[in-house]
Amino acid sequence: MMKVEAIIRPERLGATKSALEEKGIHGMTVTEVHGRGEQKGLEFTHRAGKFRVDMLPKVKVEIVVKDHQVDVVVDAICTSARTGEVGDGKIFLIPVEKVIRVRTGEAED
Amino acid sequence: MMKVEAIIRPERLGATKSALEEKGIHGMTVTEVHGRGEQKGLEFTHRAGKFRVDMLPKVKVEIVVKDHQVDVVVDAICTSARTGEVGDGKIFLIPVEKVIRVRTGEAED
Amino acid sequence: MMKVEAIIRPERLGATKSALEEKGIHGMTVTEVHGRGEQKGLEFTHRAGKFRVDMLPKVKVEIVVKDHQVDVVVDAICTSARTGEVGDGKIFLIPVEKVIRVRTGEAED
Amino acid sequence: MAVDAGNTAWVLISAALVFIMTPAVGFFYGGMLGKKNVLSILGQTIIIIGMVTLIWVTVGFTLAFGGNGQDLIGNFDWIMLDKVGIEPLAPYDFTSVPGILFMMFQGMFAIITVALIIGGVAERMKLKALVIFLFVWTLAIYIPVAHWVWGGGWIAQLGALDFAGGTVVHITAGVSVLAAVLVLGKRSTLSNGGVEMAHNIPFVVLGGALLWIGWFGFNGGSALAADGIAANAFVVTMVAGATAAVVWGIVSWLHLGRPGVLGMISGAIAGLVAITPACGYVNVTGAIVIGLGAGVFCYAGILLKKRFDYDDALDVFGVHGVGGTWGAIATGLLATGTLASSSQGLLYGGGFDLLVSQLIAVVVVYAFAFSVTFVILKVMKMVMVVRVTKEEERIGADIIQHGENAYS
Amino acid sequence: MAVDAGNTAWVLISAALVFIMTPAVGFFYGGMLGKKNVLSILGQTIIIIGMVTLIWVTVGFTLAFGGNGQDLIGNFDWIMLDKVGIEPLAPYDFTSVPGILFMMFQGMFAIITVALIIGGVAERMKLKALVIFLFVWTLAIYIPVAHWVWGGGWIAQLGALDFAGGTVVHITAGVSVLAAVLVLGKRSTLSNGGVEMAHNIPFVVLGGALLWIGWFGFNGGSALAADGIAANAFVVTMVAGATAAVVWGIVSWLHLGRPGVLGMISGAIAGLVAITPACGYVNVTGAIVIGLGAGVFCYAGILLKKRFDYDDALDVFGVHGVGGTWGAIATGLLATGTLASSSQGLLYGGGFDLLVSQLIAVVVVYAFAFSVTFVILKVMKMVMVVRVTKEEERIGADIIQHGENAYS
Amino acid sequence: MAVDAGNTAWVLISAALVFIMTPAVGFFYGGMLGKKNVLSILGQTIIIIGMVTLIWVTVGFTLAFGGNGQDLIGNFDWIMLDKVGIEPLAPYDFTSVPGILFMMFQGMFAIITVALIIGGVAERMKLKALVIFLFVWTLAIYIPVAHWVWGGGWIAQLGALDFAGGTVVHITAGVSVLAAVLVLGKRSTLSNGGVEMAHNIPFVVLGGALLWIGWFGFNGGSALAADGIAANAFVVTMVAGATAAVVWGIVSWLHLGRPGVLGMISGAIAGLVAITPACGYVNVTGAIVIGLGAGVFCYAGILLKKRFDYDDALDVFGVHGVGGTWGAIATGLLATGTLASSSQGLLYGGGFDLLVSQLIAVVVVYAFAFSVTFVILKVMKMVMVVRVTKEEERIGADIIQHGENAYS
Ligand SMILES: Nc1ncnc2c1ncn2[C@@H]1O[C@H](COP(=O)(O)OP(=O)(O)O)[C@@H](O)[C@H]1O
Ligand SMILES: Nc1ncnc2c1ncn2[C@@H]1O[C@H](COP(=O)(O)OP(=O)(O)O)[C@@H](O)[C@H]1O
Ligand SMILES: Nc1ncnc2c1ncn2[C@@H]1O[C@H](COP(=O)(O)OP(=O)(O)O)[C@@H](O)[C@H]1O
Repeated sequence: MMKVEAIIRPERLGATKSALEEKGIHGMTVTEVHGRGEQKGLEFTHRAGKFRVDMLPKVKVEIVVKDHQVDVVVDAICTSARTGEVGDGKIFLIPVEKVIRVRTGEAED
Repeated sequence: MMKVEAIIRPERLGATKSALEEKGIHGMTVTEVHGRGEQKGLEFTHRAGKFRVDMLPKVKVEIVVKDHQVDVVVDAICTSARTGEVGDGKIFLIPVEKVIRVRTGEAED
Repeated sequence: MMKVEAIIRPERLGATKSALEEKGIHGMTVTEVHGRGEQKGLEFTHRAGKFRVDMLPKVKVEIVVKDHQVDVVVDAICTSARTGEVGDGKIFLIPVEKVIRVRTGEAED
Repeated sequence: MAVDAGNTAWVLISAALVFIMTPAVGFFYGGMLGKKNVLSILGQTIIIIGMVTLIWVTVGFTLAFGGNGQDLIGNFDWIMLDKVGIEPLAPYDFTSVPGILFMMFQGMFAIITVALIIGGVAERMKLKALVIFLFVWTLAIYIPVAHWVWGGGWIAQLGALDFAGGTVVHITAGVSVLAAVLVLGKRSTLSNGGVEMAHNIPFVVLGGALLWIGWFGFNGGSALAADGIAANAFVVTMVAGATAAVVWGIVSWLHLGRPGVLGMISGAIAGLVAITPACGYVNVTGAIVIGLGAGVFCYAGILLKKRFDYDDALDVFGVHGVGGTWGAIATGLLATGTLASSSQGLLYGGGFDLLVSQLIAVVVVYAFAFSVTFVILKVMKMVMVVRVTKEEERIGADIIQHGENAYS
Repeated sequence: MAVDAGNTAWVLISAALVFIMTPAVGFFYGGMLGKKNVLSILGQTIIIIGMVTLIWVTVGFTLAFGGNGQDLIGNFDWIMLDKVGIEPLAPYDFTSVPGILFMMFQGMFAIITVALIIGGVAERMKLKALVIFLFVWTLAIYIPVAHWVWGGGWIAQLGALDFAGGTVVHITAGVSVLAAVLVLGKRSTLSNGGVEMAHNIPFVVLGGALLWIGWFGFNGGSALAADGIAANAFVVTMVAGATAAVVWGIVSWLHLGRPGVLGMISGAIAGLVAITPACGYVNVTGAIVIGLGAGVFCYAGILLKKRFDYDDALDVFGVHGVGGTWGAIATGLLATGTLASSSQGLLYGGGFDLLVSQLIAVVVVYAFAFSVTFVILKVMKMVMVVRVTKEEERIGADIIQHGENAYS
Repeated sequence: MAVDAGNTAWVLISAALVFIMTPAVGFFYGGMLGKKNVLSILGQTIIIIGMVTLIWVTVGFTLAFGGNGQDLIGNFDWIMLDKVGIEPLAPYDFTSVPGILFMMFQGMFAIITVALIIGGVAERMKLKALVIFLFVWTLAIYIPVAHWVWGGGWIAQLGALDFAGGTVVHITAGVSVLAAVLVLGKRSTLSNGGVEMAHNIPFVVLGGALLWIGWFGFNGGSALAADGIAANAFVVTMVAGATAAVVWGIVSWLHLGRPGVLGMISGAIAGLVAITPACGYVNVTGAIVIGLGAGVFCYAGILLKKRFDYDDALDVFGVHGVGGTWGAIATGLLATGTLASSSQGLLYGGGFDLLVSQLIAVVVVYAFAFSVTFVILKVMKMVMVVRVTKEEERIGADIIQHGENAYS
């Protein structure tokens, strides 16, 4: 199994969920995170001036799938989460040794 | 070492912590997440109607342990976090190459 | 590639970011978490008494880097996030199979 | 009449209480939205306070309250508050409060009415377009209708009753939102079937609680004196709000199996809306009936939205439009004739006279508010960009329009 | 006496200030709970506002304030507010405010008293059971005690003093919570040794601040006139709250090494509770003494809970029970005899008379509130399910009872 | 003069409104800080309410308002409120409100003034040092200046006007912050270039809204009667706040491309500050001018901080110092001579007399507040530890000083 860990823009989460659903991928875990990368932050207004925030709100989507589904998932995310501007995010593929379902205790490798 | 990454119901966190403690497992990191899986969401009330939320609050518990402790941890979580209803969650086992303690800089594989 | 996953004190995040920047490491993802380990919690005041909270606020910093950069990153974090008191945190090294950039779809192993 | 300290004290504090209703609406609405749009609502309430105050002290007050007796609109006698001073102001000097205070008390009503609208059109208009729309709306709709009802215009002459603004405030706002959302269209996030949970229900309750206390000034202060009429208005306000909150809870318990907190506080607001036109004329029994009707009708009013598939984001029509209408009609049914007016409602032996006047006022204001709002926005759409882009909608108004995040 | 505008203005605004105390309690309590139970508290405050208002205007007011001179309970002369109108209402017409306003001002006290209880029994009762309990409690405990003290009942005849409700409001609520938690038992989450941090201390401070401003109407308005007695009540209220906040901070600094913010705002509330019965009778020196005692005794009152191991979730007994008791006794010590009553306290030369009357009133109300609450809940437990399940407790009342999340 | 119910009602409620401004400042400031320092601000407001109340009723009131006619400081005639009772208090008995209420209304001003300071020195002082500093500050700066202006001291004799506290409240607080941050130095987190986002802008707006409603009592209540002057003060307060909010929005739109919500609410506060000294003397036209100036000058005042690189955390000097100064000067320009004083401003035909008096008052109070604050803190630094450590600064005052987390 593989964990597909995608850091994307919060406003693209809805589209990404839909795109995955179309591919039959339903299970996922979402975390609110802050990140920075190539994107050099965003300007915010203060009472009388601007300031730059370098850590921007992102959303981490974690999807654990069988190895053969990885490409489908990655493609779906890339297409749906993309805006083409810097800051679209990254996907990390992390090997998972085993998955256990808490309700039943059954395991899958 | 192995990272045991469990996504469980928030209301089972207390019981899970106790169960792990009984097995002598103390260190852990907890994150508030939202997830979906088999569980088809939950109905919430609105002013005048209901709506379904498909991403439900879950808690992610991460415990990094030596390989031989993994089974104990998984068992403890499965038993303590289980309600038997859909939505109990998943455990992912992820290999960890090395663990470093920030305070001392010492490493453990 | 390797994911360096560091759990550190929130108040050391600023210093850690600076230290990494000095080493040319810019990309990272940060999550607010709660954790416990050797540190036996902290005492808080209530209206008329104290209570102990065993899960303390920590910050998880995730940095995915090429394998040869891992040591630099680990060193930078250890030095900058250290206070020498219990509770400084842990760093976990987790293998990453592939990294994909959402904006372009290009992958790196 | 000379200035009376007791009455002035009450109108002073009532004006302050009505003031707080506008930020309160900001919390009531803002809490119901997602957390990326809450600041935009709060910011709009501040802008409205500023803009409408300036309109009011320059030309608004004189156009609404000047020329008492003229059918359609006031005059410029009091432009820039000329002659409006610290003495009671004829022909409103029955109030025994300083003219400038009478002016400001009425101005607070203009502000809150405009603020009600932003909940309906939320999450889709460009800030600049919204400000222009509300500016024109104040002049073209609020001020004329205020004149008709309170400035001695044709509705006042007709004998229709509206103690504290069922028609002037709630119907104008509610119906205009209906017209506006038809012109503007739905939010794109909504069209995708996205449902957004209220991001902070405690803020909704906070806003609702502040609205409720503000309403005591709104309705009680409309007596313009600290007398028995003010006391009666205060009490029936309390009773109608309380009744409607309970009724809403029961209705949703029956309908959904559970009473939501968001629902019950909305029910309270519905009851407060409905009692507004009636509070100078009905007794506590009347207030219970009005609260009961408000709970049922406004609940149904919100369901209308799904049925007819328009996007009145925070149900300004469902709560204020429907509630204001019910209150205006109920006044024609339940006015006792022994309080602030001798006109009696149908159920109190007054026959159909009052009821018919009430209905005429309601129908004409519906038609007026709807059509003028429709035209304003249609014209605006032709000459400027009125809506934000889909991408901006997704990112949220707080970042896009204000460059701020509510929480960090 | 004819209606006086100045006094009416003050009682109108005081009634509004007491109104806001109920949502304020919601924030004060709700912020102290975890975030999965905050809405349930806020929702309960709305339900209580609705339910108690309806009880009050139908039978409550007449049972509490009717039949002045009857020992134990009022009569039905003013049922459905019959004869309660916009003129002052004999025999309460010394107040020179409209009868209907006097009725509502007193009704606000009933509401807030009932709302105090929910903090003690929080996080364990089924909503339906809670509503039934509070309904019966209002009729069986609040209304009789209000009659005894303010409606010309036996405590009034005895000569015991309770200006704004130390006995009627705070002791009844505090003692009833003690009885209730004994019958209900502890929260299961608590029995597991779980400690829950306050989820939003700023909300606690917000609630506390709104309570404080509301208390000016509660105590000051109880003069039922805008006169020197009202002014004195206002000032001693401020001073007692201020003193107790500081004292609490110092006590916890000595005890814990740090003054908590939760503690200091609770200290302020303790001081406000304690001054309530006394505020029409004591001067500023008395207020400082009362504040000092409140800070110390209520701090100790909270520690009692650990000692005796009952689960009064938000310390309603520790703060309101203990504070109200101290205030009632302190009135017997510190009444100057020169303000709203000529009875002097022990330390002002009045001998033991007043003190003994105060003690009798306190003891009887303790016994009455405790035993009646105990019986009500014991009976309820026999005929219906009163508590939520452990699983529901863990999931939290917001989802279980209301189907809502406070934040998203 | 005998006690008048109408005037007393208004001053009672005004005192309550000024009271709420102190917790309101807590939310206004606390929301602007990071979430690890919000409780410390809220806690400090509670401590200040407690401490200043106790100072005021013991020695503060008599030192500020006693000895009317003495140039520099009052006397001890009313120590422990001796002779201050429920009758009007000579020589302030023109107010027809109970002496004890006059005392408390003035006391509320002392509290809020001290509370303003904490926003400037936020996030760096040890709590114990802060409390000592504010204690001394109240006695050494607030009380003398209040005497000079309102207690019949030399500024009053000079003929300078300060209706509700531009000099006494806003200039003393703003200038003292300037001196304090020079002595204390910058926050270490700031020196590292760290910018902290406001953690809860809705709280800032909530605080701002409560400040605004409080200001109606602050300015309107300063008439000490419910009369035309109070009404005028109320109205110009509204207009100046509204104007400055809009102007700030426009300025930041021009400057930054977007109007921030934090900015607009700050603009409102700036306008309210600036109208404070003037509100008894100027008309609505004057208020618009003052609001306009406030929006521009205070915006610039905040920019000063960057230019001169001092760390006035929440711009107490930029908003209160600059706004108060502008208001004091504007009074010398715009006083009509037809309201609470017959002195006319330069633009209303009064020549330079008033303007010069205003300038003298401003300059002397600047020098006094700055130098005394400077000395107090310099001395404190020599005898005790005044600042927290860098590590404590990073962890945040909530945990370090109070052992609490605001949210969980
Ligand atoms: N090396 C990295 N390690 C961990 N997270 C990263 C890394 N690089 C980027 N990210 C995450 O991805 C997000 C988007 O990255 P960014 O470089 O801004 O986008 P893009 O790749 O489109 O230029 C960042 O905000 C951060 O959360
Ligand atoms: N494939 C997956 N990838 C990542 N997280 C998942 C996946 N499947 C389930 N989860 C997480 O586990 C939680 C519980 O899963 P669910 O399928 O509802 O429970 P159950 O396994 O008891 O039926 C989900 O809310 C989600 O957070
Ligand atoms: N075995 C573990 N698995 C997961 N997280 C851990 C583990 N041990 C420690 N942590 C995380 O690291 C944080 C710091 O650990 P702690 O043991 O208190 O520090 P130190 O190593 O300096 O003594 C904890 O709060 C927790 O979040």
